[in-house]
Amino acid sequence: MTPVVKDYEVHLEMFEGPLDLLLFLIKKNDLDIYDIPISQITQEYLSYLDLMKDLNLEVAGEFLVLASTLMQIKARTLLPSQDSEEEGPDPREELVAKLVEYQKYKEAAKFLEARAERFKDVFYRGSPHFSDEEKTLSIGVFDLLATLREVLDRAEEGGMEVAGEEFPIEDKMRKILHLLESRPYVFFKDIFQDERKRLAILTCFLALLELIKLQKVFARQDGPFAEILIYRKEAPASAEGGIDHGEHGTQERP
Amino acid sequence: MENTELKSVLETLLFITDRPLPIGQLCKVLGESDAGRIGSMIDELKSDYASRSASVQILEIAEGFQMATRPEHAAFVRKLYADKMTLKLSSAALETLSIIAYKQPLTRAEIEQIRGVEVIAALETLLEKRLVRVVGRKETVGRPLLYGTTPEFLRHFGLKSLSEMPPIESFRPSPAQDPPPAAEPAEASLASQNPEGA
Amino acid sequence: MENTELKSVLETLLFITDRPLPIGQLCKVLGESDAGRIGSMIDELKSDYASRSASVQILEIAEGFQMATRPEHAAFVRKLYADKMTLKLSSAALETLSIIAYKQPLTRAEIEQIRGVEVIAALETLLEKRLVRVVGRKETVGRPLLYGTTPEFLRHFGLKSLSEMPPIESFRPSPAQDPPPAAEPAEASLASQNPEGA
Repeated sequence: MTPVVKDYEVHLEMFEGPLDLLLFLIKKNDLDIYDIPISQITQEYLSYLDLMKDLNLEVAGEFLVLASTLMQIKARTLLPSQDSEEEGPDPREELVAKLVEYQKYKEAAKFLEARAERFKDVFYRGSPHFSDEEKTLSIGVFDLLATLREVLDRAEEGGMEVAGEEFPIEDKMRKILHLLESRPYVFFKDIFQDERKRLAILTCFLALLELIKLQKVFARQDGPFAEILIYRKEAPASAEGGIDHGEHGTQERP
Repeated sequence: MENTELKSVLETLLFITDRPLPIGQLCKVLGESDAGRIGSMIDELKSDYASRSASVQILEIAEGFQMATRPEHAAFVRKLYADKMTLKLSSAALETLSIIAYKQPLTRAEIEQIRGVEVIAALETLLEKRLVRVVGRKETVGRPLLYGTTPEFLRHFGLKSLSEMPPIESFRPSPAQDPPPAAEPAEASLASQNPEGA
Repeated sequence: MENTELKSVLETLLFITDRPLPIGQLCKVLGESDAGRIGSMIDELKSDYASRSASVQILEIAEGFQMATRPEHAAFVRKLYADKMTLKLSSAALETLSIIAYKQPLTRAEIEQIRGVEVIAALETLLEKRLVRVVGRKETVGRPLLYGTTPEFLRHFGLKSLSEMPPIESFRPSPAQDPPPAAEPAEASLASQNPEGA
C-alpha cells in the first residue's frame, strides 16, 4: 500500500524501535508486562504501524519483524495447547524476557537523567562546551502518535475524502503559527480543531513536525501521558557577554 | 617534600587539570609513594577551601580529584559561555548509554540486541560527546569494536566510580504494577560531597 | 551586587575560563556597569591570593584576566602533561584525518565511502585528541553529524591555515602505483594520551 501522505519531505528522526512501542503501549494501557493480553496488544501495535506508514515515516524493518512475532504468538494462543516442548522456545517467553531486560535499561536511563540534572550546575575546567545543542523532542514519538490517533478517531470517517483534494503542508504550517500568534502555547489537539478529513489531519501533523524540526515551535508534556502542549519558540535572547564558541567547539589544552 | 610545599603543588595540579586526577597519578607526578599522605593533604585543602568559603571546591569525582565551581554561580558561568554548557541527551542516547554503562565492554550489535533497533546515530553522539569510547575489539568474526564509558561519563553524571550506579536488577519491573524502584540509592554520599545540593 | 558576592562570582569566572577575560566582558556577564569597581575587586582578589601564598595567581594578560599557575611549580605541571604532549596516530587515523582535512565538512558515511572501511574507531581517536570536531549536521535524512578539523589540528601539523595544505591533486598516484591497503586502527595511542592510563 502506498502511504496516504506522499511527496512531503518531512522526516521524523525515529530512534525508537519496536520494543519501545510495545513498552509504550503496555504502560499506556496499564498492563502487566508479565501478562500481556496478546490480541489487544497486537491489534494496537499494528494500528500504530499503519499510522506510521500513512505518515510516510521511515519504519525500520525491526518493526515488521516484531509484528510477525506478535502474530505468531497470537496464533499459538488460539491453538489448543500441545506438547510445547517439541516446538522449541516459547516466543512469548522470549518476548517478555526481552521487554523486561530492555525496561531495566530504560529505568536506568531515567536514573542517569536525574543525576545529570543534579550535577548540571557544577563546572570543571575542561568541561566540554556544546556548540550544537542536541536536538531532542522533549516528548516521545509514540506520545505524539497516540494523540494523533485519538484525533483521527474523533474525526469523520474517510468516506468524505474528495479525490485529488490537496492540503498543502505550507498552509497548515501557517495555520499553526497563526494559532500561536496571540498566545504562548496551544494544546496539541487544538491544532486539529477544525479539521475533519483524515488527510488534512495527517498533513497538519506533518506540518507540526516540520515546525519542530525548523525549531519554530516545540512540544512539551508534563508527565507521562499528560496533555501535550505546543509552544512558540522565542527567538533566542542575544547572548550578551557570552564567549562565541562558534569556531571553538573544542577547547585548547595546555 | 615538606607538607606546605606538597599542598601547594597539589593545589596547582588540581587547578590546572582538565580531567579528574586519580591519587595514583598524583603520587607519580609528585614523586611521593605514600598515597595516604596525598589523601590527607587533599582533605586539608578541601577544608581550607570550605573554611574561607572559596567560590571553587575540590571534588572527588570520576575516580579522581578535580576543582569545580559551586552551583550557586552557575547562572554566571552559563552566561559567560552563552548557555553552551548544558548537554541534553535524547532518551535514545540515554538508553544506549545506560546499556553501555552496565554491560561494557560490548559491541554495537549487542546494544542493538537489547534496544531492538539500530543505535549507530545515538552511539555517534555519545562518542562525539566523549561519554563513550572504543575500548578494543571483540575477538569474534569481523572483530567488531567494543564500547565502554569514559571518565567524562562519570564526571557528567556526578559519579565517583561505576560502582556508584545502582545494581541493574534494582530496575527490574515488578510483576504487579508497583512504581519503579527509587532511583537514587547513592544519595547520601553525594550530598556530603556536594554540600550545597545542586 | 554586593562586594563579597561580586568577588566570589569574579573568582568563579576567572577560574573557569579557558581564555583571558577582558573587563568589558566581565561587566556584561556580571551585569555591572562600573568597570572601575570590577577592576578594584580583581585587585582585591589578587592580593587575597598573594597574601595567603596561594599556588594559583590572577594574571592580567594582553586582553584580559585569567587564573594561572605560578612558575615555581612548572616542573610538576609539565610532568602531568608529559604523556599528553606526545601524539602518535595510527595510519588509519592519519588517513581519516587527511580525508576530513581536505573534504570538510563531511559525514562519517562519506568518510567511509572514501576509505571503504568503518572509520568510527579512527574518528573517535581524532575527536579524543581534539584534531577533529563536529561542525554541524547535514540537512538530510537522519541529520548526520558533519566533521571538520580544529585549530589544534593546524597547530599540531604546524599549519597557519588550511590553505597551506598542498592541493589534493598533487597527491594523485601514478597509474602503476597501487594504494596501500587500509590499515587496522591501532588502539595503542589511547592509553598513552590518557594521563591516568585508565
